Amino acid sequence: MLADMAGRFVREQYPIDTRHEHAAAELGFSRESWAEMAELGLIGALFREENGGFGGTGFDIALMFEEIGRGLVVEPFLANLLGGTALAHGSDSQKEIVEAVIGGETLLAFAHGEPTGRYDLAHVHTTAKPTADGYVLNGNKSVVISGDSADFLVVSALIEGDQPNEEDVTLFLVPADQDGVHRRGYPTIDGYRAAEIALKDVVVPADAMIGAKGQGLSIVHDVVARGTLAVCAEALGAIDAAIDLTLEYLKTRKQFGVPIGKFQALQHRMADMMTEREQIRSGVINAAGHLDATAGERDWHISALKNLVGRSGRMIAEESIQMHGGIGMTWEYAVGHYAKRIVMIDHLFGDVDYHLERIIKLGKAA
Amino acid sequence: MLADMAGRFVREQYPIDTRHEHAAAELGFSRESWAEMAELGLIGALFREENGGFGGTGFDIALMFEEIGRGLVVEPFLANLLGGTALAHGSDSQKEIVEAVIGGETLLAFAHGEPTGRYDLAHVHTTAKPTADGYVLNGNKSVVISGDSADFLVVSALIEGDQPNEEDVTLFLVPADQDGVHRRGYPTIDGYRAAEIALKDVVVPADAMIGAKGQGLSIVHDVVARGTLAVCAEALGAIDAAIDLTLEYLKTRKQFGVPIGKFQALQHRMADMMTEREQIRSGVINAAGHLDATAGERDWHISALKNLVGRSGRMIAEESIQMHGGIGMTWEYAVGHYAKRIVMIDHLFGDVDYHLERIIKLGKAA
Amino acid sequence: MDLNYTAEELAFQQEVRAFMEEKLPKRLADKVKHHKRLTKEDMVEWHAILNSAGYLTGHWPKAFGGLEWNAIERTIFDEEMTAANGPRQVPFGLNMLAPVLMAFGSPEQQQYYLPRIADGQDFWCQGYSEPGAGSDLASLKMTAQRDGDHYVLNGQKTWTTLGQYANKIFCLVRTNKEGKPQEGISFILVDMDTPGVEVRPIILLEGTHEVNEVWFTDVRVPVENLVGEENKGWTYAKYLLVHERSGIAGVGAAMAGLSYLREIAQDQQKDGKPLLEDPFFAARLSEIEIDLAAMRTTNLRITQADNDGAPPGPETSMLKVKGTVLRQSINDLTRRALGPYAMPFVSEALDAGYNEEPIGPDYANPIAGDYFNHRKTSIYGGSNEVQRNIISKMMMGL
Amino acid sequence: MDLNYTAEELAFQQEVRAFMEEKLPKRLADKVKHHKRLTKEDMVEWHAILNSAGYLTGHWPKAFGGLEWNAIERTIFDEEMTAANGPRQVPFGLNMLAPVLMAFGSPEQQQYYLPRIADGQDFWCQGYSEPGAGSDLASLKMTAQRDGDHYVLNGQKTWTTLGQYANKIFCLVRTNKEGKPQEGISFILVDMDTPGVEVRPIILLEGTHEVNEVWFTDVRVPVENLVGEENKGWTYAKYLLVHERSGIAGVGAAMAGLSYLREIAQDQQKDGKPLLEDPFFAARLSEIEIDLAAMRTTNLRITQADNDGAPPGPETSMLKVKGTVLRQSINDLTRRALGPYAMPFVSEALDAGYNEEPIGPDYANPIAGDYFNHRKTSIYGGSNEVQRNIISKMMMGL
Repeated sequence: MLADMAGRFVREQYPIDTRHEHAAAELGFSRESWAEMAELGLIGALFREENGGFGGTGFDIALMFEEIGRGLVVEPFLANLLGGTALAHGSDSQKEIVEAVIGGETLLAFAHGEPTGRYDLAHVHTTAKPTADGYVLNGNKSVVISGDSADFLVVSALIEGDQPNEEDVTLFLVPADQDGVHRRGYPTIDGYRAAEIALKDVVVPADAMIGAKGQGLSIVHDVVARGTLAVCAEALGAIDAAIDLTLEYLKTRKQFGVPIGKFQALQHRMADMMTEREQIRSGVINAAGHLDATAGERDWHISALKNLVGRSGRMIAEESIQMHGGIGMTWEYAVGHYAKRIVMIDHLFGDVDYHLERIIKLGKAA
Repeated sequence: MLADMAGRFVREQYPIDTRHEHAAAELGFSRESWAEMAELGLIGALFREENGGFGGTGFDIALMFEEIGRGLVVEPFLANLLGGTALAHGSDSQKEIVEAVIGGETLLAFAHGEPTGRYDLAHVHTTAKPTADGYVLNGNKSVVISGDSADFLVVSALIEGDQPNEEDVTLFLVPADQDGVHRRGYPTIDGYRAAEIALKDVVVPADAMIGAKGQGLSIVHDVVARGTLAVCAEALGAIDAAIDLTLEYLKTRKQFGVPIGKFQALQHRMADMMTEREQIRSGVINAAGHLDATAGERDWHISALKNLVGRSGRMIAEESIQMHGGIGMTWEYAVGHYAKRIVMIDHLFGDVDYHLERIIKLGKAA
Repeated sequence: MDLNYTAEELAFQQEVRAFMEEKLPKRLADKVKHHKRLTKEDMVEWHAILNSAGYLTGHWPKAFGGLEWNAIERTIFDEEMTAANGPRQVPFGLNMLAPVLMAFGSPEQQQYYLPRIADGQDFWCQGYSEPGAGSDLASLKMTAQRDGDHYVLNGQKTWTTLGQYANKIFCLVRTNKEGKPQEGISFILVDMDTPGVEVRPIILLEGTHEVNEVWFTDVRVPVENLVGEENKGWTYAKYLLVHERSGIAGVGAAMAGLSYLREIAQDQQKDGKPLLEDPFFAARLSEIEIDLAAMRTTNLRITQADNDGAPPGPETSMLKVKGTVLRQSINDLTRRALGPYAMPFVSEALDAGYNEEPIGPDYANPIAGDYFNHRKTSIYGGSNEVQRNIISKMMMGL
Repeated sequence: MDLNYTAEELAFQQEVRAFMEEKLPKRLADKVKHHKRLTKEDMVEWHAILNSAGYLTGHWPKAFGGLEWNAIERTIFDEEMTAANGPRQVPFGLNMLAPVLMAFGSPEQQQYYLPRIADGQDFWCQGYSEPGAGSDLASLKMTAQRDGDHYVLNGQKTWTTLGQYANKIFCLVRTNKEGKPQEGISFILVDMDTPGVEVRPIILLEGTHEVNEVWFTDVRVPVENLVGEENKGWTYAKYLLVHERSGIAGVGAAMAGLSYLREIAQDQQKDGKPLLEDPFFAARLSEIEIDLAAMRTTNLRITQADNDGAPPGPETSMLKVKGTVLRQSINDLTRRALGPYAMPFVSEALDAGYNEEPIGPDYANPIAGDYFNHRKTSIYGGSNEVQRNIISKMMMGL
């Protein structure tokens, strides 16, 4: 239902030019549009009722992000899904923030990755030094999606002590305007926003902790599983759009007097693209259906999907441009923007090789 | 010159039916044909003058084996190249055997691989126990090419002692009818012959040793480099033949009233096949040109070639069958036999992955 | 978007699983798992076992003695049977001729032939392809000329799978040379014992005898053997091709093949460790697993749509292409897993009663042959090229 | 089959290498290596440096002031220059127009234009493609109508690379609408300052301005600017396309790109070790290296054949396809090497004078954009589809 509404919103009120306008604005998106989406309940679709939402299952997330992908929506759904999912593991007052997120008033970002960590989720060098009534955070967070516009940051840090290890990773909620938080926002190649964030002696109270001490990594895995499903579904939406544009182009563009869609070499490649799209759709269904299964099953299906999207998504993105020829290379025509999003999703939450390695470690399919 | 002669011999006197007859004979090849080839100097083309031959460079070997591949020649060129190359490192009386090989009178086989060794050249579990005036050999040799028809075997063994290691690998020349040599010959899927060989208390004199004690592995590397170049050139010849047959088929076979070669999807795949063939040809040239370079350079180019043949050769073999449709699946039509040879060459001297790993270990191209 | 099985479906799955455990003879399962050759007797035996539980004709309508399985039940059955290494049913009578007879055959034909398919009295083969015709059925040349109460058949069929075992063959024949080429085709049933029918083996590239040429010289067939109307055979042929789509993805076979490959790769050693632990090998295997997990769902989605009554679309062609590519990649990786032992090939060792020591590991002998043999899967039943034509044309509307 | 360089060729290689070490400004090499944007001034500066040694026109005949390099010398020069991260020459005047003028231009045209190309007075661009025409040049629509001593040009060109910097453009125009479409085409030289010429930027998908539309409205061009004969332009255009084949494989660029990728992968860390040591990454890199080593030889073989006077064949198309696929795979792997830092993209940072701290590693910013930008290479200059058509048609004779 909400996904249908999202679909209509995208089709009717979010043409590609509007999208580019939003992306080019100072914030990198439109506050008005975000408020409207909140009003329609689209943000709430990402969260469970217990957190003030109206959805939150794997299928809710997948369907919503398919539409987001179809519209190349730049409003910060992903960052708020990540941040909100983390806060749902927190205290009652932290959960209240999720409600404000759902209402569109408050913006979150998930500040977990660090400069040399690549895709390793356990790589946390940011430290949290215990004080009498809280912690002092120090460290650097990299490529924080929508980090420049967030009101609050969910920050992972290692609580200092004797030989701190993965089991000391803990999450903290940090107001983005807090003293010592230095943000440098920038655009991404595909039209979104991210930020480098330096934390220098950032003082937070004890109740800034999300969940329990040392629970950080397990929350991160939950957050990232949802985020990965979301961006894969987003890729599927973008793939649908890219294939639709390409099909239309093949039917209308003529060369030597016939539509180029009559050329069998293109037909056969198109057939493979469409087949792979169905495979990705199946992967999204599998991952969505296992989002609340055991961690092992969930991660197998999530990694299988991400690998598939990385492999076949790239093929579809590249082929969509290639079949368009020169026009596909231009900013003015939409297909290139879809292609950029599809390919850059490979750089979120681990690329093809990262997930293939993870599949190997997890062993055979559940 | 000799390669031209070989080419003419194959074209004029070695049609595919003759080849099948030879393969189906008890020996797995024709003694008469082998004698004729020796007479023409074709065996001598594989060896240097100092060993009684008339060639022996990388290019000599490559050109000869291209023709062997084009004719799917089942006579034991490969086994005798391997055995003869090993003996060329040996004593004068052993080198005399090379001359008998060149004359077509004596047959050799290279008995190096062992049952669980896969492609690891250093995997030698066969033992040589020193006695007063020689050695006693014990062990099992697997998939010895042309091992059932050979008069002499070149056998690798580990000389027994304190913690024997790779540096104790040594080669021995063993008459195939020696007491304790048990051979079980069999056909291979692509129409050639090989044997499992068990050595049980095989007594050999001290002068059966080829080269010096502990020199075994370095000789093996020379032998295998030549053998690998040879089978890759053979694959190139078979690829030429398979592509020629496929081109001819595309031109003559009609569907819905037009030659199927008019279908663009097939044209484009054919274009890729022909491009990859040129790449393989270049790889053969590179490897042939570096056969006598430093071991590092030689092995880089040999492994690059073998990986390329494994990857692209398989693609060409499979596509050749596919484009022929049903007829390509039949014994009666030649293309399937070429395809079998091309693909099975992946199982000789290390497959695609073995050589990719080796390239990684060797570092970047010289 | 719920793809979980219902309680009834899960119960059926358990029932089939239990049946396979109890009734599938180990001797047959071993042959299938180890890619040994099945004899005609093996096939007949397995059909009889399946028939004893009604499973053989489970997908037939109740009116014809079936259990009226829907597409999901049929998928469950196929997956369970294949995963247990049960031999695949011989499809020619059961899944190809039977639906045509049910839809277009006379009551007499239905009453006579259908029970004989179920109880194994008849072993059918298929007379569709002709030399030089390939995917282009409309160009077929074999003729049937009316002569009193008989048709007189002349011509040649080819690629007739298991024709050497069959006692019956259904044929497409030309009864009219005028008009559009597809308008003069008829569908006719032929007893292989009729004088003038000759079966000649075609040996496949790896040495197997599976397919045949069937030659017809003045073969007299009673007119009652015509199915439906004269010159309407093209319609029946298309019906057959579209109707026989269950199991086209080969999910069960792929799962069984992959699990066998895992066993082999666990046994094979590379540098002192199981090959399965080699990163490159594991990567290739895992990519196949990922694709297969997705294809299993793609297959269920399409099957579900079929169950819901949607007309067959280009999705079936997608399953054919992806399914063959996947199974061929399993065959390919299995071949590679063997290392040098992929080369030895002792044909006799594939037959029952061969007792000599295997060359190398006992699973090695048939593997390379299988790899070559299964290149056929992307060629027959409408080549992957034809399938890609269908996909793009139906979806692009060009 | 000897592919080793001769002593003379090796000496020439050394000479070029020394030149690059001495004369290539570090500032320019750094820009090229780090994929920064080159300004018009950068290009002009580099042309002047090359021209000072005669290298700019090294491949021109001596009669026109060149060094008459053969194909091998030219290949050596290209490889050395590209490997040293020298900017590629701007080809439009140098390698495209110049050969046409030498073959078909009047003595006056040769004497006037060729020196101006060499010394940088003219910056040429190309007016070939039109909207909707793509690879199908014969369908071009831009017209040139004779009016006394002038032609009056009307129409539009597109994909005009570096048109924003050029002061001259050579155009294919239609001078006759009768007869076969390719028979009414002429080849004409236009001053971009002429009233009625308007250049409009086309922004590429990753935000770069490289190509343009050029609009012509009643542009009056003196008749002396016609090259060769009226209505013979198709012949000259084909000559140009066939003639400009040197360097089509892009071996030098691929080698430079691969070596830069190695540097990056050595710097990038994965689980505490250089990414270069990761087996999957190393495997992808090594496959590219293997293909490139083979392609380098393929290129030399074809160049050698060219040197030996063999007519250009489908091999050139093979080089184009394989070359673009390889270079694109290097772009792709470089993008992957960066991990999350492939995403940030600060366009201003590609221009000279940008002094802020880089986001992430200093090499990261242009990489993803380059990957997308270089998708063009399989599209322009005859798309890879057109090249595959050529290969198969010429080799199959169909």
